[in-house]
Amino acid sequence: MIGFRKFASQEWAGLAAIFVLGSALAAFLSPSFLTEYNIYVMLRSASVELLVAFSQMIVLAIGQMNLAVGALGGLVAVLFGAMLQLLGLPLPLAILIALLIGIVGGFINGLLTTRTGINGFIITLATGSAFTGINLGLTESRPFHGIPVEFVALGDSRWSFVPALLWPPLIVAPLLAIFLYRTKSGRKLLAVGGNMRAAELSGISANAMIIVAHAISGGLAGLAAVLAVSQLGAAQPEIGSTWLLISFAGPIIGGTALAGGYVSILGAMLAVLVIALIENMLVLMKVDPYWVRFALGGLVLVTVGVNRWRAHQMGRN
Amino acid sequence: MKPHFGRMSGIAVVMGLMLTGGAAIASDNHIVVAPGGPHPYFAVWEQAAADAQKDFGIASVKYRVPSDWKLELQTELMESLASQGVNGLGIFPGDPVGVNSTIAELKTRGIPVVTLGGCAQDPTDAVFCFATDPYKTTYTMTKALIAAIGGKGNIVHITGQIIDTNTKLREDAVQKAIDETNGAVKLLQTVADTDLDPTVADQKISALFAASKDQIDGIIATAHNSSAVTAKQLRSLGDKRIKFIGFDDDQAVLDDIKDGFAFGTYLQNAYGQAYLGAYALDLLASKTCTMKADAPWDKSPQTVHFIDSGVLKVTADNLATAKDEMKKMATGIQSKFKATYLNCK
Amino acid sequence: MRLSIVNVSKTFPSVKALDDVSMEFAPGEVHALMGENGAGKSTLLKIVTGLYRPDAGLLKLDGELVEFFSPRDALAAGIGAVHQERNLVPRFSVGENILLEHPPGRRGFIDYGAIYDRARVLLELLDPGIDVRAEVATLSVAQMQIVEIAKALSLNARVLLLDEPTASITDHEAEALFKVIARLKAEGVAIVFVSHKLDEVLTISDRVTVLRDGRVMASGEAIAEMSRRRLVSLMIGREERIADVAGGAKQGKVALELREIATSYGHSGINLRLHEAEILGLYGLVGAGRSELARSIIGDGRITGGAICVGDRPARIRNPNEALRRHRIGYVSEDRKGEGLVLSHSIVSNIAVTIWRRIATRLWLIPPVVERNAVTPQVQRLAIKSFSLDQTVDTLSGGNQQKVSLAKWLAAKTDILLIDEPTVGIDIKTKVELHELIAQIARDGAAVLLISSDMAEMITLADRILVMHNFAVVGEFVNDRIYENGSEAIMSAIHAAEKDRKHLHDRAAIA
Amino acid sequence: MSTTDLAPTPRARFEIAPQLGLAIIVGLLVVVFAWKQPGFVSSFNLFGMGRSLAVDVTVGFSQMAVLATGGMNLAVGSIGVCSVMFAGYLMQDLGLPVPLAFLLAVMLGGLLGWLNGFTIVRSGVNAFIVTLASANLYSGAMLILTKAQPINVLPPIVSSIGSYEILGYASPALVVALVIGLALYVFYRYSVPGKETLMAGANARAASMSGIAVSRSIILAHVLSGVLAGVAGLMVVARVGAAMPAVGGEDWLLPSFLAPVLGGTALAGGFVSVVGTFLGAMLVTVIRSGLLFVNISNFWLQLFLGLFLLAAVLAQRYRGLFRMRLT
Repeated sequence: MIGFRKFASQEWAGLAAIFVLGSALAAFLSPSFLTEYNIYVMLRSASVELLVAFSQMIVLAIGQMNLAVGALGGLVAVLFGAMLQLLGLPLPLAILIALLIGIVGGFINGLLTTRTGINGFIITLATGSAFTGINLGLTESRPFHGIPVEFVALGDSRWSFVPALLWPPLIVAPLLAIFLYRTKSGRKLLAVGGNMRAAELSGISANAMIIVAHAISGGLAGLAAVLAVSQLGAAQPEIGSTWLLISFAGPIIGGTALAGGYVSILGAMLAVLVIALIENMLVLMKVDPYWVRFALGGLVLVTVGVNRWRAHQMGRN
Repeated sequence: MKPHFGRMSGIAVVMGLMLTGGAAIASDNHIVVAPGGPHPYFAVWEQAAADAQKDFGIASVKYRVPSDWKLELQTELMESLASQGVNGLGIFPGDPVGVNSTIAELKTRGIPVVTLGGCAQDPTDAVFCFATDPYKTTYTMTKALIAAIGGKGNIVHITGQIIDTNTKLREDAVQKAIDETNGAVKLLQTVADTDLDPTVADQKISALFAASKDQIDGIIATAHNSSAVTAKQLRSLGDKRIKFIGFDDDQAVLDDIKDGFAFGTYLQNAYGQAYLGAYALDLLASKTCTMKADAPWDKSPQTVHFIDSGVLKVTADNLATAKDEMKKMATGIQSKFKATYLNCK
Repeated sequence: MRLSIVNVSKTFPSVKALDDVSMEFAPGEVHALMGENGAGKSTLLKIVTGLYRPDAGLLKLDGELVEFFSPRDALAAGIGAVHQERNLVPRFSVGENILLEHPPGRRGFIDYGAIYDRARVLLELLDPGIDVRAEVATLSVAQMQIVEIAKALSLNARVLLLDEPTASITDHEAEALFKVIARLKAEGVAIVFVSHKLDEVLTISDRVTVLRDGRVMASGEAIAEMSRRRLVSLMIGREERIADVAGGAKQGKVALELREIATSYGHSGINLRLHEAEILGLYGLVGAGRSELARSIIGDGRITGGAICVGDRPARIRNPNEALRRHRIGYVSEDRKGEGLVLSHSIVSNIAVTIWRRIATRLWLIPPVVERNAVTPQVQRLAIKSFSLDQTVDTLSGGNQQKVSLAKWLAAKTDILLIDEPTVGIDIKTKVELHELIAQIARDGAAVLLISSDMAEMITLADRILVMHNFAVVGEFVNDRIYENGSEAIMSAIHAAEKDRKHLHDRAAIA
Repeated sequence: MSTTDLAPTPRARFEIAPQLGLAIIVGLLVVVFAWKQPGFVSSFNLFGMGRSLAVDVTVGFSQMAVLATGGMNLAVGSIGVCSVMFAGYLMQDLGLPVPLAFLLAVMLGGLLGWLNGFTIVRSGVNAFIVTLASANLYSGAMLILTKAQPINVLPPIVSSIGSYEILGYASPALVVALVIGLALYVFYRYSVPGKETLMAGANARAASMSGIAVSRSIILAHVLSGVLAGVAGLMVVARVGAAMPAVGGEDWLLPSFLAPVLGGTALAGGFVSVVGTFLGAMLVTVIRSGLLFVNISNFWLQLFLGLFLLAAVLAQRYRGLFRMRLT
């Protein structure tokens, strides 16, 4: 019982329970849910979203927002495609440069934020528009198809129900956890988000941490973009255009504080998985397309409500 | 970039016109063709505009793109162009209903507007619509798919954004074709909202396959990105049993046809739309021609002033010759257009 | 290390905060820095810790010129500080907060074991009851203050600045702190101590420097040669005045009565009767449950048993809004920055907030002139110093902020006023003013419940005193305003309660 | 005690002062564009700009109303489209007179806003998540009920309002937006509920302890936000002469934040700038429209929009007039 109470007191416990119960319900309602292939499909869809959620989460950690996550992702995706198709760069080099572009994009966001003292919200709104602009200017909205076959095949490959695409977020998650919970730099970053004044009085350079957070965010958005290219088999300029909401929904439903200073990596992962589960169920249950949005909203509300109820119950005891 | 089908066929049309002695009336009109937002489908419009300018001796034919798929941005572009002194405007409507008030305003300012690639919903002041008929095309595509799966089985319809009015037309068309089989063919599922972000499309389509790939006999996709993503998915599934009919000319779809993963696709006459649109607008703006009141309009659920720009069914059989057929179709419409639809001085 | 401040000046757009100030803090000494609110102490501390740069003058450490461009520089030079503002990261553990400046670990990784071990050692000196692994956000205000002190101690600073370190901690904890200070002094640390508690200063300091209006009034004089009276007159520029609050106003009808009240905070069996024109003191140590009781009365905490009567009618107060509008009860919070004031809003708004509804026209609009006219009398009565009523409250000094948080309730003219720790961190002059004001409020007929941990304040002001301990009322007596009698009565009530509890505890242990 | 011994800088007395920089930048841009392309200040273009400005401003106000409480409303666009379709339904299917239909549609906006506020206050879940879910619920319900079909046989008066030109330059929608702006200015500056909302947004604890019913303020803010979203939707209805399901939705999300935040409204709550929101929307409209006049190759437009925006914000910052209210 003590073990259970300890589990239930965790912020992510509600989401974990919802995920398990939701999966059970889905398995009951649709025989195809628990097939190896379907689980693979669901996890594969969640892979990119997990990285997108992490990308936003690290900026939320310092109490800011990154509205350029999707725009930067789209830019990295098409530049990655261009490197492969137009320049014919070898794949590992192209991936490396793509990640670097992401980091540099994030770095620019961070630098502009700290140098001007203007809130990251406005800066990333403007740079987001600029990133999208470069994307459109380069591609004229046409995708690059010259992606090496083996890279596309990698995006489709799996081991049992575990898609290859899930590995990057699965590797990034513990790295992020180690960074944020175990390293001095990570703690400084969270301290800046928790109480910037206190952090500065303790000799932490808030500006450096803000730049680091944005750079990591950019790197993760870039990684997400590379994964998306592998997943889609083409460098589509539209990649990233709908990342904004999931990027916030994941961390925030997962318990990350909007005000900064606290993140829940496991919570964000579970929130993304719950959303992927809901979306998967909507297709599996053959929900009428006109009902899809309504059902999505309702299920998100139920999820949040149950999680809230759990927190309330814990608080009362 | 790999050459686009549309562009190739466009150049072919120009060649054809030159051979048949296409009209070269010098005019000082400024014509603009504008899609609803950035989309790969319209890429060939740029070339078509340049060709039209050259071939018909128009002062300028420009291709302007709103920076995003928002009706508001297209409206602003149209208003701005009017202030900049444009003489004729060919647009792909950002919204079939929403563009009408702006078209009406442009008309009162003496600027003729035609809709290209997609129609404005009647009542409208657009002079005519030169486009693929979404209802008819989808109906034809579904019939073709039903034939391909042998007249019975389960099919799935993958379509674009649900708030796009044409989506409903396409759904109705699919339903009609299925109803005509008297129950031999069943619509297993409709998956919508797959045209905007390919990642979302990928997620929905892969979930669809996970749920019921064994029950699916045929798939019809009725939007550009929906089609591209379905093609990619079928290839990675390695399934040649499912018959797939796509839409437009995304490289993934064409490759699938070649390798047997897709049954076929329907190409729209994208180049022809902009090319002929510019030609007609020039004539209308010069006030030398007016539309015939009793022109032989095609039928469309959206407007009575409809001219079918035609679609070309492409399967493995005619993949190689598709561009020639496209050329024939486009020249056919172009050569007859003036005589059929216009009264000229 | 010897810290010398040489001819330092600092001017803000509106005021000269420091005017050619020089002083010296020697190793192995506790040096009190005294002065009224606004005298320039905080500005001086901010210069020494690298937050501000002086306009003129210089700083020397052991005779060598130093320049601080940021707090990091000051820290590196060995200057540590406990600031007045909370400088903790709420979602970090106690231990991590204490060692935030230089967490132990290797190669960029943090060693939590070492953090907790070291933090525990530091906390053991001050308050062993605080769990080093607890999240700071879950601590009480007093515990946070202890953590701040521990944090400063962790620096092993050679110069340690303590700005009001005892403002919100219990006497017991303060004594522990003084022991630590004595030890640091023996180790040769230069300690700068800022406090408004004169007795404390006189007990633990070796030297004192007094600032008034940005100028040095007395520089590093030995405390032994300084009398309390002289110190006060140096600070305020004249003789100290004791508030004239002699009771004697007749007690009126019962305004508020609690019968066997129990709350969700854990109070039980609380009985209390508050009369019109009376100041009822609620004395107790920090953590006795006084503020929580006041909150429960105005509906900010749940009442789980018993009955409240306002006037002669039973009342169910669900929130502070109902308390004000329906029952005319106001609460002056002890946490003035968190609950008492909206710092980013103007003085006018902060005072008029309670009467907006009353002064609004029929269309629910408030003409600025009307608002201003309603506020001005309170501002004048309290002598709130500002150059514009539109100034935001965060630009005011602490004393003036406290006046604003009181002024809104004066403006509201509530029948019942619950006042919680009105003079914490307030200078002597303002303190006397506030005392007189509270007495005046009662004389004008309001029922005042005064919560304070300051025994002298309690005995000066209260007509009757209730003693609270462990969320229960353990004693009640009529205050004759003679300090010895009052303190005797209070202490014996608390001791009796302690003994009772221990007795119960022992019995429970035997059973 | 003295945190700061005396105020280093007194806050400007008039809300307009910090927005001066923004006004100057907007003015400069207009001059530059007009100089490069006289067509930019032609009556038709000014009219068109004013009309889209009106929608942007109202959408910005709708978001601002909730930002005042320190929350966010991600359902602005969804509420807008619900009002739009409801108005269309009332006029076309029920044949109600236009003013009544508009009134009821705006009331629906208020009701949906109330539902948001009520849920937030009662559940204690933050506004971000609640409105994220309700955005899907509202537009989902709209899709179910309308099957995404536009309603385009409206009384002709509707579209003639949209194309009516006051003195050849101004659209009635712009006048409505200005009136709303004025009303909001008075609301936040001089009215009891407005002032209480700002206090509750700045420090909910302190406001509650001062006797303000914070929950009521939050609900009121959401109702106001819903009403304004509805009004913005109706502006579009008048503009296009039809009720379409493609109005609003996620298209309004970023613009709704852009105007107030550019104008100096605090994301943290407790401070709004009505004038700033107006100017913020104006800045975006002017840049967007101006770029259409300057010869920039199609697909690079978005890049220049971003760069211009960035430059404008930096210039404002440089002038020292951009206030850091955004934490």
